[in-house]
Amino acid sequence: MFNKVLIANRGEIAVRIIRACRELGIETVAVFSEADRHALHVRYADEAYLLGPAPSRESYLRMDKILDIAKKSGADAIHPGYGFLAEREDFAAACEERGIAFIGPKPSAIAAMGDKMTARNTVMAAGVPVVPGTEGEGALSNEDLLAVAPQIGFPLLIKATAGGGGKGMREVRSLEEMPALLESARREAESAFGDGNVYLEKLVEGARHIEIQILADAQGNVIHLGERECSLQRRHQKLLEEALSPELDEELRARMGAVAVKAAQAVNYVNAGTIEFLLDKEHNFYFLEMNTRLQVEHPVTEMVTGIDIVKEQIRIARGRALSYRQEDVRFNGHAIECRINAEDPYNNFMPSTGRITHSILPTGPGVRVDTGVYPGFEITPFYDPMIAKLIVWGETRAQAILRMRRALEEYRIVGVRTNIPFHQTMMDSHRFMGGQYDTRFVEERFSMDDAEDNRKNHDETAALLATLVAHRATERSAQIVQRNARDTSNWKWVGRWERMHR
Amino acid sequence: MFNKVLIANRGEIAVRIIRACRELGIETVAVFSEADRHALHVRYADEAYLLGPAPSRESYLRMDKILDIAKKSGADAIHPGYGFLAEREDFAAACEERGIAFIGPKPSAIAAMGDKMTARNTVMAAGVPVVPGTEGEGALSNEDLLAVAPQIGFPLLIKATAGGGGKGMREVRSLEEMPALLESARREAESAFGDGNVYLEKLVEGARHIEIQILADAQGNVIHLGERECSLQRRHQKLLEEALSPELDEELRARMGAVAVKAAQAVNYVNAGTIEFLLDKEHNFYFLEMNTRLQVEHPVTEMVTGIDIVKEQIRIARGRALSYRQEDVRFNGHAIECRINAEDPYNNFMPSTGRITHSILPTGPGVRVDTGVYPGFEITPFYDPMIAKLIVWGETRAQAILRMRRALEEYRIVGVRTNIPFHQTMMDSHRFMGGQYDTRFVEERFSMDDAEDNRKNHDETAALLATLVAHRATERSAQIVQRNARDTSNWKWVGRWERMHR
Amino acid sequence: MRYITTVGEREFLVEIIDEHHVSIDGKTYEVDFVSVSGQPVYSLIVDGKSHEAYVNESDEGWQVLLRGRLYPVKVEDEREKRLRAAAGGGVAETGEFHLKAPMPGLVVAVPVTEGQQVKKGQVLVILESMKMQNELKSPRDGTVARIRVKAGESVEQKQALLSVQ
Amino acid sequence: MRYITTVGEREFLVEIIDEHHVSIDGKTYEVDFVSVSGQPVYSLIVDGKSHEAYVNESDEGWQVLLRGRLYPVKVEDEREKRLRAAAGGGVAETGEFHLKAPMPGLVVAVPVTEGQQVKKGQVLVILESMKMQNELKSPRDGTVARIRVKAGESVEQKQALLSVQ
Repeated sequence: MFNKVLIANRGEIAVRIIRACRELGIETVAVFSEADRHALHVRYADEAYLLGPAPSRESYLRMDKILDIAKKSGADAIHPGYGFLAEREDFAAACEERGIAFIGPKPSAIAAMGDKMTARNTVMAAGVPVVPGTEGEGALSNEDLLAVAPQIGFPLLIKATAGGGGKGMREVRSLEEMPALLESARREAESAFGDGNVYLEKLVEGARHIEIQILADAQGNVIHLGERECSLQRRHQKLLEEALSPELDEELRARMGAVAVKAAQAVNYVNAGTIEFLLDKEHNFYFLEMNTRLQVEHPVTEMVTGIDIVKEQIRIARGRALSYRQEDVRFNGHAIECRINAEDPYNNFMPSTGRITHSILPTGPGVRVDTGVYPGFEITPFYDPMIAKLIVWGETRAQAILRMRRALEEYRIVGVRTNIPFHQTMMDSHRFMGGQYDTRFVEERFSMDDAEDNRKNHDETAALLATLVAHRATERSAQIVQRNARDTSNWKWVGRWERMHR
Repeated sequence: MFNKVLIANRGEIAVRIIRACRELGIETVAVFSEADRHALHVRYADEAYLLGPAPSRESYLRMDKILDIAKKSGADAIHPGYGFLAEREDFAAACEERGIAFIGPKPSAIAAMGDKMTARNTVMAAGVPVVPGTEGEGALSNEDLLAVAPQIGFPLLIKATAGGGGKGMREVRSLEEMPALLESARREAESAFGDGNVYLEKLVEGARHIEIQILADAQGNVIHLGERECSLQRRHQKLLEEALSPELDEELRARMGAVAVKAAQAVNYVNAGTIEFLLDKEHNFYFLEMNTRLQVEHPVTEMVTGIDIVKEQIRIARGRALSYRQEDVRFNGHAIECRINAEDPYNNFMPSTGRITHSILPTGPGVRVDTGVYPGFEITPFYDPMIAKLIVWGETRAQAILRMRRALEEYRIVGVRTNIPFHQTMMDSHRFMGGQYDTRFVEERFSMDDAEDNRKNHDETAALLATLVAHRATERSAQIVQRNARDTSNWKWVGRWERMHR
Repeated sequence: MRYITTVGEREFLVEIIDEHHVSIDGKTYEVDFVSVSGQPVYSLIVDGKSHEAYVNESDEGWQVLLRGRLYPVKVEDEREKRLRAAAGGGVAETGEFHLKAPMPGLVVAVPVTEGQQVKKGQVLVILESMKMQNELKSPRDGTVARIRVKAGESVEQKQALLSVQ
Repeated sequence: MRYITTVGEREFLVEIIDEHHVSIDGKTYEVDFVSVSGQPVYSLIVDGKSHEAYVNESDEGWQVLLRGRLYPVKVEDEREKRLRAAAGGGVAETGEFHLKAPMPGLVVAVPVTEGQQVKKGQVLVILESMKMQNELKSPRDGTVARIRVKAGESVEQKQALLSVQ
């Protein structure tokens, strides 16, 4: 049992974890970089300690400092969130050594699943199907990879051995372009994970990205909470997730769930984790990887099952048995999550930084927003561009889409550009509405002009708005000129200025 | 069937109804007073029309103008929300005459339940128990009321015949104080409802205020959605509601639900409505009144049943049968609503007006906020002080209380005072936690200092905060003096000022 | 800079040493103190503990709203403290009390007349605002003087309504 | 005041008659136009229809984000319109192009050298921001000139990186 949890993360997920702790009566310790003094997780936590300068490797990746703070503050558990140190076995091991509960799996399970080769071999041995590739063959040189590529066949993917989140990932269509892509993949992997090793994997075309949420306790109980549909991605970054998937039926869900449980058991997994699968058009599915941590998109599963995954993580880490058996898990309605990123969908999704000057959150029935930002907060270039997650629940998928539409329309964020218009366009896309999409949909068959035909054109209103704003700006500057012309005496100005500032 | 709904209301409830319409693909028409041009319901609706000056009787109570706007805009239905015209049979009748669907009951049902005497006689005839009093005896003079009072016995209540929401209500402990109280009750009733008639009712001591939500369709189906516990009131204004009540068991719920259905059937009720009961310590219950409209506190029922009451209202008004049978209604977990009012809990709950300069909403799992305000919006003295409803859901009542605590702690509203600290104190009250309260609890056995003993004292931190702020203010004014002293040339100032404003 | 800070009955000696150090009653703390979004909301980290509060100035001093509780605080430097001690302190119970409108609204009734004797707690004015009738009461015994409003009048916040002598 | 306002291919003649009346292509509308909370967010009611949009000025004119769609708009008065017509319009395809950093970040690589011939779409600079590597590409064919940054350097938003002639 523990009573004080250090959250080794920032942003919305740090806030999410603080909330769970607070609702369990557990004290919370935040850590923060110099860029995050004003962040919500610092404001909401019971305690807060500075880690260092803004760059992650000088702050949120500083294991040593985080462990020192845990000691100093008397925190007896650490929740790593996602990203940063969440999948570092050495960090989990260091916690264990110091008698601090790591709210996540054992180091051995992180290690087994973190190294994609080991993960692949482990689950294959347990009878779980995998995608053809070189993952099981260790750190190959460029030469070796170029030699083996034709045997796997094109198209194929280069992936970072230490990776996740699409970083260091490259798609290869032919042998000629492969050397350059290998270089850039290794460079990105090195920069993101400090490990430039990569492997090759067959690209399953027309595939859906389906992941199964699992929960496992130290008593050996393992259950799954159904799937999440995560196929809507851009540059291998997820943009929108759903639970459940419009593609799965109950039989396939049960089958994939059972395989996921088997994969988790293969590494004696404890705590929350996610098994990612590729599902092809014929409903064959292949193990991709296991995320040995809480996922960004866990709320959609929470919305359809009513299970609070973070609270369950804490419960498991406290050594207690799961609150639910597999037969207690029931699915109710449909949930969708839109990741709200500070980026400009009209300018190639370029990250957008700046101060949020104004914000109105969508609220009301069936709407949940998980966010770490607020009006006055500055979005810096140092961290992930995801500033909020907008999650809605509906009795049916159609109702969830309609609700998401109204929530997106209500959402106001001023000061940075966001990808809200992207999601609005997606909600109007017939293919999305029909549930007919795969992992290539966003990049290959979707454009921001896609929904043109379905949507009313407001050219005239746009003309009117721009003209009114422009006119007002002209009027204002004209007034200033006039005022300056009138006031010939500078001394008058001084008097006025002083009165204003008294 | 209709496709465009006019919402004859303002504030959070107008926003709530616009959301339901939008999620059903129905167009919306807002109406607004001069004070509400910037209100959220005006911004969110598809169309918006000015009614008139700020005072309600010149705007939101102007039936004629509202009906004209319905005609002009082509709205084929009107949702009245709560308050204003919601329980005016003449308004419902006027809609009917013009072929506009009134999203609510028939004028005859409003009339039967709106006049408390008729309501009482009607439900008594249907076998529903009522509180002893003069309600059934018509508009009595002060003389008659003073004569009959001793027969009912003290304490008793003076209530407005046309009333609701505690307006025109007075508690009488003895015959001597009764004449003055009759005067002030009549004055308030006259001002609030344009009708100064009052009646007397026995005061049931130690009573809980329990209300049953019912839904009835035009096909004759009537179901109930369980109860709401509304005993936490101040000056007869509800402050906090729960679903379900910690006091009821399944048997009593079924019994009260059946009586509520019977009361609704007695007036051929159609659409959503609420039957209010007093429940005494021995679990005897008495019909109080029927609210023939949507209630402020409907979200707690939505949270525990998963039923969207506003969407169901629209469905019923469109002539369709209920989506649920009684046996489909299942209760899951517990919900609490705190009404967030712009009033100062440390100054006798005085209304507080002003511009909201900053706001952070609590969000995350199990939290819903229904509000019509946002940063930059001005709270005027013209309307109800309720600016938001904070609703939480938990698997159990205890979890809902813990979640409400964290949500209240997160909520920031700057610019007006709010009663959030009142709710925070309530969440820390042992009696509230134990579910041991009645309608007199807030006024007689609760104070803002109540939770003193349970809560950590932060005197030192408060001292530090005030000193730091005071010190900073002193420093700032000192700097201004210094700066003025340094800058001897006024011309320098002008140059600087101009550079700043270029 | 040294301050004598009073919270309820408790008095603290607070010294602002520099931007990041403060001592209270001789004990030194490391502080990290910022205002949030330029609002009267302040985030304070003291030796790792994170606090957030609304801090507002009122007629009677400072009001700190912290974790759902209001702390009225007086902050004085040593000079002010001495001055107050010399004056004897305490609000004069005998001077004139000016009743001001606590919010904008409509005067519903003024149930007193000039020259009338009133008791502490007696209703002086009924003011309607936000659909509620609010009774404004006398803070002490006295005589009503200079009634400046009448029923039916709209008043602004802080507008003088009447006095009690 | 009369304006020629262009949205995509469509041109509108907009006249601001007074604070509450505007005509478009000769048809007069009643308008109620306000900015929300002093932000570049505007609420417009035109003959009862309620619209809300973000309106921002950009290098190329105005951007109106309305109901999830971005409308690039040009607003010119008659004098400006004539001037532009005289100049011939259109962005010169032959002048110098200055690549500026679209956001603050870290230069990961500059895979071109001064004097090098580049094609339209070729990567000029890789800039890391928010943990993403962003490829900044050439908008047209040309020759690289004046590279002002190198790998490992931090750059501010709008900082000049290099030119293409």
